[in-house]
Amino acid sequence: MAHLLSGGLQGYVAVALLLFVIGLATVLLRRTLLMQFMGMELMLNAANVALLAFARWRGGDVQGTVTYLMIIAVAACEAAVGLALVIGLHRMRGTTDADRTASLKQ
Amino acid sequence: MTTWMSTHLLSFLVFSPGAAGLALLAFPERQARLAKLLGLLVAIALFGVSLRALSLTPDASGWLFLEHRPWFSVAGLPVDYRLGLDGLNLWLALLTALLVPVTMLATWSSLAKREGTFAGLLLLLETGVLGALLSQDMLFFYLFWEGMLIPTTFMIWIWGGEDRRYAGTKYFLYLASGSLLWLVGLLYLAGQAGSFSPELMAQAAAGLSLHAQGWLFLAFVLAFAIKFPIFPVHTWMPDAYSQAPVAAVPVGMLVKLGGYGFLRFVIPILPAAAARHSHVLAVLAVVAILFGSLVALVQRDMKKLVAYSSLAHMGFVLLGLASLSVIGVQGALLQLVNLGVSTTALFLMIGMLERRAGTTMIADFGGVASRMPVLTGFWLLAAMASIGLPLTNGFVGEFLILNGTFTSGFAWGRVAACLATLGVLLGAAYLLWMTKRVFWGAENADPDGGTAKLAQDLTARELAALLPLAALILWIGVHPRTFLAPSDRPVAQLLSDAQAPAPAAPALGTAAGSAPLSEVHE
Amino acid sequence: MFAVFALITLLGAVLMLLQKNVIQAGLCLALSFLGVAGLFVLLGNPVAGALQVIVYAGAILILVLFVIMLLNHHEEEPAERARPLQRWASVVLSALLGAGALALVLASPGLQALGAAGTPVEPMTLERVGTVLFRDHLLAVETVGLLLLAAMVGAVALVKKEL
Amino acid sequence: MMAKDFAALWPLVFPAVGACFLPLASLDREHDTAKWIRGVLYLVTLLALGGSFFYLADLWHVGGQPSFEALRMDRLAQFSGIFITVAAAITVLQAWDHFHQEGWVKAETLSLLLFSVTGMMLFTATSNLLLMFLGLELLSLPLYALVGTVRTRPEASEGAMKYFLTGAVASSCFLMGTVLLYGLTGTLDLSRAMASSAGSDPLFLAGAALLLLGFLFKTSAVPFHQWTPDAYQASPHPIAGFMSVATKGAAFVALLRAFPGALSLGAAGPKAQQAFAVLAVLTLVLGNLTALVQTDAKRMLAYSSISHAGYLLLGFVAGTPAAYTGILYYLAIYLAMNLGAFGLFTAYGLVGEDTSYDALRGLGWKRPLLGLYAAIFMLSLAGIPPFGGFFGKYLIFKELVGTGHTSLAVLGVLASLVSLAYYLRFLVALFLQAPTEALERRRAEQPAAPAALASASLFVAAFIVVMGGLAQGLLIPGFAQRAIEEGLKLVR
Amino acid sequence: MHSAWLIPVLPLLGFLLNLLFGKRAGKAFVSAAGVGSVALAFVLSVVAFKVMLAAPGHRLEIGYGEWMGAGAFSVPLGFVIDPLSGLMMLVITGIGFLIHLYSVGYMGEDKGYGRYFAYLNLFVFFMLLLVMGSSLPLLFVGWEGVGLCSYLLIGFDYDLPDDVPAQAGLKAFLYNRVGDLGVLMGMLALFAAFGTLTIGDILVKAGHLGPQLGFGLLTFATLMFFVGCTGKSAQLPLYLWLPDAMAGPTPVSALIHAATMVTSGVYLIVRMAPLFQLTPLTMDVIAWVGAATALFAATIAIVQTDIKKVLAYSTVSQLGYMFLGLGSAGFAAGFFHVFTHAWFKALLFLGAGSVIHALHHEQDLLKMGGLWKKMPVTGWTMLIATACIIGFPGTSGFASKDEILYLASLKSPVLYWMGVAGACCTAFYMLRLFTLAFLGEPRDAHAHEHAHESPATMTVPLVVLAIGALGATAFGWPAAFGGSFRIEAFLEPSVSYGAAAAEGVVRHGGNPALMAAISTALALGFAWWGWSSYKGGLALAEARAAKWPFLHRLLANKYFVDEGVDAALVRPLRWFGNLLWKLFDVIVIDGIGVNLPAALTRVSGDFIALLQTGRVRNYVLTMGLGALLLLYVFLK
Repeated sequence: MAHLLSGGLQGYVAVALLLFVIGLATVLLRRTLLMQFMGMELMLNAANVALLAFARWRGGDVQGTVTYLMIIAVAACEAAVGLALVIGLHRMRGTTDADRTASLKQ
Repeated sequence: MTTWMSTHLLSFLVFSPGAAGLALLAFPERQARLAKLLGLLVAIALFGVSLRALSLTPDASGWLFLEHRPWFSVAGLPVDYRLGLDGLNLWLALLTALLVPVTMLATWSSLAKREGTFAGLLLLLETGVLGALLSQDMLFFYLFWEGMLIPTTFMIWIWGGEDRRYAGTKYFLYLASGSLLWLVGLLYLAGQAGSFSPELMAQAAAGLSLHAQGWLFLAFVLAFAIKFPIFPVHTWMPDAYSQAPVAAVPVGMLVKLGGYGFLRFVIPILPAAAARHSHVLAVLAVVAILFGSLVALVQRDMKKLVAYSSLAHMGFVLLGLASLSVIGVQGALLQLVNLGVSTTALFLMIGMLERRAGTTMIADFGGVASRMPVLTGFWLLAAMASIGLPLTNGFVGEFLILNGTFTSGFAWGRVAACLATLGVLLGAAYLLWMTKRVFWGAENADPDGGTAKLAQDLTARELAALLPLAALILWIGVHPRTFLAPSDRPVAQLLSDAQAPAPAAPALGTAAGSAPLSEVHE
Repeated sequence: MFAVFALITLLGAVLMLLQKNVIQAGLCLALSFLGVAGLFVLLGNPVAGALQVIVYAGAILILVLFVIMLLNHHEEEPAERARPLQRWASVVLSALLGAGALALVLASPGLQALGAAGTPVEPMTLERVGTVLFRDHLLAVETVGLLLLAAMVGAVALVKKEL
Repeated sequence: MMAKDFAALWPLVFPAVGACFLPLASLDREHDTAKWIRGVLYLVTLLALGGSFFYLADLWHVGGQPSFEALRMDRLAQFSGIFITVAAAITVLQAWDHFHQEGWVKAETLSLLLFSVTGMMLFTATSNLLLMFLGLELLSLPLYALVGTVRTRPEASEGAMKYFLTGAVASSCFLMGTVLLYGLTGTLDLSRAMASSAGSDPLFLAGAALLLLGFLFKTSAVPFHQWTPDAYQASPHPIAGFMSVATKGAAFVALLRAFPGALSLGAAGPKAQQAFAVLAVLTLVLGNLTALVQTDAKRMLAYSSISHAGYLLLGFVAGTPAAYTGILYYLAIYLAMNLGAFGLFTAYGLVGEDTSYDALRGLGWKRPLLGLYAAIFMLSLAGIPPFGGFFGKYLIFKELVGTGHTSLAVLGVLASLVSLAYYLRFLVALFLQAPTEALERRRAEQPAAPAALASASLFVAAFIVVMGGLAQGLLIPGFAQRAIEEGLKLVR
Repeated sequence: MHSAWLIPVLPLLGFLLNLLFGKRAGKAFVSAAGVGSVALAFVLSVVAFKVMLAAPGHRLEIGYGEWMGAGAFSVPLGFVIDPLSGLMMLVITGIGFLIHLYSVGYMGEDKGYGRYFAYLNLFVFFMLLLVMGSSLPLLFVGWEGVGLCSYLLIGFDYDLPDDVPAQAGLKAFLYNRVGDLGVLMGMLALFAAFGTLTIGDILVKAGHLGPQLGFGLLTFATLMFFVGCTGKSAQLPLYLWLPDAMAGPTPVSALIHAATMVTSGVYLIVRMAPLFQLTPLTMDVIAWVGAATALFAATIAIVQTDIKKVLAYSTVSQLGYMFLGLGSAGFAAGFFHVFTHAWFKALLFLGAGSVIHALHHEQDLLKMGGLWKKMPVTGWTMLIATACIIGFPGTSGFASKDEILYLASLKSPVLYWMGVAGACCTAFYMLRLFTLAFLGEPRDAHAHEHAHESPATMTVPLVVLAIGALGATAFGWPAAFGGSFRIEAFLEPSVSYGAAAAEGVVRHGGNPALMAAISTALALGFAWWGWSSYKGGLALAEARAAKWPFLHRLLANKYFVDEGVDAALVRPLRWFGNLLWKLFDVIVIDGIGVNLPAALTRVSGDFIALLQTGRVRNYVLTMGLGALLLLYVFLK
C-alpha cells in the first residue's frame, strides 16, 4: 500500500481509477444534470491522469501528450453539446433535475 | 417460349402465380372487380398449364420433371434451387392448382371487401404451396413452408370473423413456433451433411447416434405435426378455420403439406427414428381420430365441426404414414388429396350458406334442403366422401390406411387399425347429425335465423366451383388407380430405401395348403 | 509531493460529489483539476499541466459556471422522491469498482514491471508535442477540428434562439 | 504525396466537406428558407453522400487501399462506408419529408448528419485507438444534437439529454479502456496491443472490458441499452432510423475489426466471446420481452433494434468467418428493413410524438403499396422467409449450431418467435384495426402531407429486402464474404 | 357374359336420369326410367342366370381389371355370378321391379317423385353390386351403398316438421355403420390372414385349412363379419334402427327393409360359408343371437299398434330365424328363408301400404277394422302372406322356417324352443294384425268410408307376390313331408366353394316331422288365440293390458332399449365430447399449453419493462452493473 503513495506509476494509476469511480459515482448519485455533467468531466480527466502517467513511464512518450490534447478537445466539445442540452432542457421543462425529466419510459 | 417452358415448367408454375398475385395486391380498391377477374383468369390458365404435368414420364430415378441448379453457398454449405415433380407430389400439386380457381369461383361474391387483395393473396399462397410441394432442397422447402404463412394469416385477418385478430396471430405464431424449432434441427443436420439435399442428409443422419436421431426426429415431427395438425398441437386449427370462413379453404390448401412433408422428408431422412417412434405417432394418430371425432360431435358451429373433423382425418393420414407400409403410405397420400377435395367442398358450401345467411351456427338452420336442393345434393356427396362411403374418395384412402396399418407388422398395427375404425363410425355420427339438423326437418321458423335468408340456390359460378370437386370425389372413388398409380414406384422406393420393417406376410394360406395351424393362434 | 496533489485531486472530487450547492461543487471541481495539473507537472509534463489549468480549470469550468449562473439554479432541486435503491446500489457499485480498481492496480504484474523500469525523462516541451502532432497525427488533428465544428454546430442547433 | 495516397481518405472527405459548408447556407436566413435553397441543401447532402458512395463503389472493384496514416480503407471499411452512405442517403430522403411535415427544415440537421457519417467511417476504418475514439465522438456528438434537434417537440431534449449522458459515460469508459491498453502495451494500435505480451494482465483485461463496453453501448446491447428507446422515441423518425441502423452497423463493424480482427489474438478473445454469449442472451430476452408489451410502435421498433443486436452478438459467439459474413449480411438487410420500418412513420405522415399503435390504425389500406412495404419490413424483421431477414438469421444460426451452441440457437429462434408477435401487432394495427372516430376526424382535419421521397426510399428498402431473399448469391459471397475475408484477412 | 356390368349399371343409369332430369321431365319419364331400368336389369338377370346355369361349375367370373390397389394389396373390379348371387339378383331385380311398379301408384302424388325413383334405382344398383361383387371391398361398396340409400329413403320426407324420418334415417345409418365397421375390420383381418380380399381366393385358401379352434384371426374376422350382419340385418343388439326405418315410404320398407337389404347379412354369411364353418365359435354366436332376436322381436311386435311397426319387428324376428338357421350350419335353410321371406314380407308390406294408402296414411291399427269387404284383393293377399309367415302348413314359410327349427334342434334344444316360442308370438301378432285391420267393426268410420281398393299398379304386384309366396315351395320342401330341399343342392356350388372336402351339414338324427308338428301346432294355436282375442274389438286386449301393466309397458316400450342406449351411450358420448372440448381442448391444451405461456411471456415483458424507469441515473446504474458483469467475465 505504501508504494502507492510514493509517487510511482501504480500510485498515479490508482488515483486515476479512483477519480474515474468518483466521477461515475457523481453521475449515479446526484440528480442535478450539471453535477452529473461535472462527474463526466472527472471521468475524462481520470483517463488523462492515467494516460500521462503511462506516457511518462514509457519514456516520456509524446504520443501521450498528443492524445491528451485530443482528449481535452473532446472534453470541450462534450461540454459544449452537453451544456447546450442542459439549457435546452431547462427552457423546455424548467428543470435541471434528471429525475424529473423522465417522461419517456418503459 | 415452348422451349423455355419445357425446361422451366416447374419454375413457371411456382413463381408465376406469386408474381401475378403481387401485381394484384397493388390494384386499388376501386378496381377490385377487374383484379378479381384477372386473378381468376390467371388461376385457370395456370391450372391448364399444370395439366401438362400429366403428360410427363418418369426418368430413371423417378422424376417426372426436375430443375436443379446451385443457388448460393456459404461456408461450404450449398443451398440449391431444386424443384422436382414425381409421383409423390404430382396429384397434390395439380390439386393445388385446381383449388385456387375453385376457391375464387366459390367465393366470387361472398367477400364483402378487398376482393382483388384476396385474389392476390390466394395466388401468392399458390406459389407458397406449390413451391413447398415441389422443393427438393430442404432450405428451399423451408422458405416456402414458412413463407406461405404470410398470405394465409392475412386472409384470416382480413376476412375473418369476430376473433380474427386473435385467430390470425395465433395461427402464425403457432405454426412458426414449430418450424422455427425445426430449423435448428435442420441446420444441425445440414451442417453434418454439408448439404441441404435430402439424400445427403439421410446419409448423414444414418451416421448419427440414435439419441441424436431421436432429437432430430422430434424437431422434424414437431413442425409437420403442427401443420398437420396432430393432437395435441392442433388448437390453432379450430380458431383459424372458424374465424376465417372464406379463408378456411386456403388454410385447407396447405394443411396437406404436413403429411406430405412427413412423407417426403422425415421418413427418408430419419427412417430409423421413424420406425423406432412409430408407435408414438400411431398413438397420437388414434387419439387425434377419436378426439377430433368426439369433439366434432358436440360442436355448434358448422365450421368448427368440419375443422375438428379434419383433425380426425389427419389422424388417419398420420396413421397411414406411421405404418411405414406401402399400402398405408399410399392411402395416406391419397387421403391428403381427398382432404383437399372433400373438406374443401364442405367448407366452400358452408361459406355459401354463410354468404346467404350470415351465420354458420347449426341452430340457426334447419330445413335447408327445401330451399337449396342442389346445394343439399352436393353437400350429401361431400359429406359421404368425408364419411368414407365407398365409391367416394374417402373410402379408398381410409381403407388403404387401415389396411396398411393392420398389416404393417408393427405390434401396435392391429389394435390401432381397429380403434381407428371407430373414427369412421363417429365421422358418420357427427357429420350426418349435423346434416340432419341443418338440411333436414322443417324450415327454421325464426325469421332472423339462417334458413329464412336463403333466397336462392347455387349460382352458376358456385356450381362451377363445386362440380370439379364433385367429379374428383367420384373419380377417385370409382377409379383410384388413376391417382395411386404414379406414386406406386416412388412410395415403394422410398420405403425400401428407408428400410421400413417388412409388412407382415399373410398369416394364413399363402402357400397353398401348407399353413401350419400354429400360425393361426395369435 | 505526489501524495499531496493526489490528495487534493481526490479530495476535490469527493467534495464536489458531496456539495449541495452547484457553484460550490464547481469550485471543488476546479480544485480537483488543479490537483491534476500538479500531478502533470510532477510527471514531467508542464505542457499538459498548463493546458489542464488553461483549458479545464479555465475554459470548461468557466463555461459550466456560466451556465449555472444563466440558469439561476444554484441549489439542487428538492427530490421528488427518495430513491434509496438507486442510492445504495450506486454506493455499493462505486465501492466495488473503487476497491476493484485498487486491487487491480496492485495485482497487475504489467503495471509493476513498467513502474519498476521507469527511467527519469526530460520534461515535455511544446516543440516536441507540436512536431509529433503535425507529423504523425495529422488525421487526428483534422478530426478534432471537425469535432469542434460539429460540436459548435450541434450546440447552436440546440439552443440558438432564432433558428 | 500522390493523389493515390489519399485514396483512403477521399470517402471521408466528401461528407466532411459537405458538413462543414452546409451550415453556411442557413446563416443569416429568415425562418422560412426559400424552397429552392432547401432543395439545394438536400441535394448537396445527397451529392456529398453520393460522391463518397460512388468513390467507394469504385474502390470496391479495386480492392484494399494503402492506409492513410492509421486510416485503412480495406474491404471491411469499404463495406461499412457503402453501408453508412446508403443508410444516410435513405435517411436524407426521408428527412426531407419528415422535416417538412414537422415544419423544421434546417441546414444544421444535414450538417450534423454528415459529421456523424464521417465519424462512423472513421470509426470503422481504423484500428488506431485514438482515431477510433475520435471517430466515436465524431459520430456521437452530432447524434446527441440530432436527437434533440426538433426543439419544438417537448420530449426531444429529454431524449437527447439521456442519450448524451449515458453516451458520455460510455465513451469515458472507452477512453479509460484505451488508456489502459496503451499504458500496458505502449501502443495505440489495437492489433498490436492485443498481440502484445501483456495480453493476460488483469489490468489489460479490465481495459479490454471497458473498451468493449464502449462498443456495446453503441450497439445497444443489454444492459447498455436503456437509452435506446428513449432516444429513438424522442428523435425525428428518420434520425431514429439512422441511429438504429448506421450507428449499430458502424459499431458492429468496428467490433468486428476489434474483436475477431485483433482481440482474438490474445487472452481477451475467449473472454470476449463468453461476454458476448451472456450479453446476447440478456439482449434477446430483455429486448424481445419488452418490445412485446410496448404500446408505441416506434418504441417497439427501438426495442426490436435492441433484440437485433442480440442476434448479431450470437454471430460473435459462433465466431467463425461464416458467422461474421452472416453478421455483415444481416446488417445489410437490417439497414433496409429497419430504415424502411422507421420510414413508414414518415411515409404515413405521423408527426410529433404520436407514434402509438392506435395512431397507425387502418393506415395499411389507405395506400396499399405502403401497406405492402410495411408487411415486407415487419415480416423480414421477424425473420420470415423468403425475405432477407430470414437469411441473416439463417447464416448466424447455422454457424451457431455448427459450433455446438445449439441451446443458444434454440433461444434465438424462440426469441424470434416472440418478436414475430410484436411485428404482427404492428401489422394488426395497420390492417385490422379500424380507426377510431376521433382519429378519423383528426386525419380529415390534418391530412398527411405527401411524402413522395420517403415512399421512394421505402421502395428502395423493400427492394433490397426482397432481393436479399432472392439474390443471396450477389449479397453474401460477393459483398459480405469478401469484406470479411479480405478485410479481416480471415481465411475460411 | 362380359356385359354383366349392364345389370347394375342400368339402374345406375336410371338413377342418373332421374336425378338430373327428374324434376323437369314429367312423371312419365321418371316412371319409364325408374321402372324400365329395373325391368331391363331383371331381364338381363334372367339371361345371366341361365348362362350361369349352363356354365361349368355353375360359376361365372367376370373381370374388368383392377379397381384399387397399392403395394401388395389389389382389388379387382369383377363380378361373380353363381347360384347364390344369381338367385339374389333375381330376387332383387324381380321383387325390385314389382315394388317399383307398385310405387308408381303409391307415390303418384308425391312431389319428390323423381327423387324417389332416383334413390330406389340407386338402391338396386348398390344391392346388385353387393351380391355380384367378386371381392369383399366391392361387396362392401354395395353394403355401404345400400345403407346410404336406406338413409336417403327413410328420410325421404325430410321436411316433415316432427323430424321423425330424418332422425330415423340418421339412426339407421349409424346403426348400420357400426355393423359396417365390423365388416371393415373383418376385411382387414382377412387380408392380414390371406393377403387377398377376393372372395374366391380367400375361400380357396381357407379350404386348405381345417376347422380352427381358439381365437385366431379367422374367428376375429368372422365374428366381425357377423357384427356387420347384426347391423345390416337388424339383429340384437343393433336391430334398433329397423322399426324406426318404417318412417320411410311403405314400398321402401317392403323392398329395402324387408325383402332385400336386410337380408344381405345372410347373403354375406352364406357367401363366406366355408370360412364360417372353420370357426365354430362364430357359428355358435350366430345361432344364439339369431334365436334370441327371433324371440325378442316377436314379443315386442305383439303390442305394437302401428301396422308397419308390427311388420318391422316381425322382420327383425324373421331375420333372427335366418341367422338361427345359418348358425345351425343350415346355410341353404337360412338362405331359403331369405327367399321365401322376401316374397311374403314384401307382400305384407305392400298390403299394409295398400291399406295405408286407402286410409289416407293412417297407420294405426287401432283405427282400422272391417276393411275385408272394401279391399278384397289386399285382404286376400294379406291373408296368404299371413299364412306364410306363421308357417301354415303347405306355405313357403312352413317349409323354410321348420327346416331352420329342425336344424336348430340338432344344435341345441334350447335354440329350438326359443324358435318355437318366437313362432308362437309371430302367429299371435300376425293374426292380431290381420284381425284388427280387416275383420271386425270399423273403428274409424270416417276413414273407413273413404277407403277403397288400390289401383292396378298396386294390386298387380300384390297378386304376383302372393303367387310367388306360395310358389316358393317349389324350391324346397322338407324331406320329412315328402319333398326335397332342392335349393340346398342348387346352392351347393356357392356354399362349399373352395372347401376341400364338402363336409356338408350335419342333418341326421332327430325327428324332423315331429319337430315341425310341434312348432306348427303351437303356432296355429297361438294364431287362433290371436284371432279370438281381437275379433271382438279391443276390449279383451285392454283388459289384459290392465291386468299385467308392467309387462305391457315393457313390451309397448320395446324393453326400453332405445332409452337405455341413449342413457348409456349417446349421452355419455356427448358429455365426454363436451368434456374433451371444453376442458381438454380449450382449457388444458389451448389454455395451459398455448395461451398460458403466451400470457407469461407478456407478463414477464411487463415486468421487465418496469426496469425502464425513465430516470437517466438509473440507466447509468444499469450500465455500471453491466460493466461489473463484463469485468467479472474478463477477470474471473
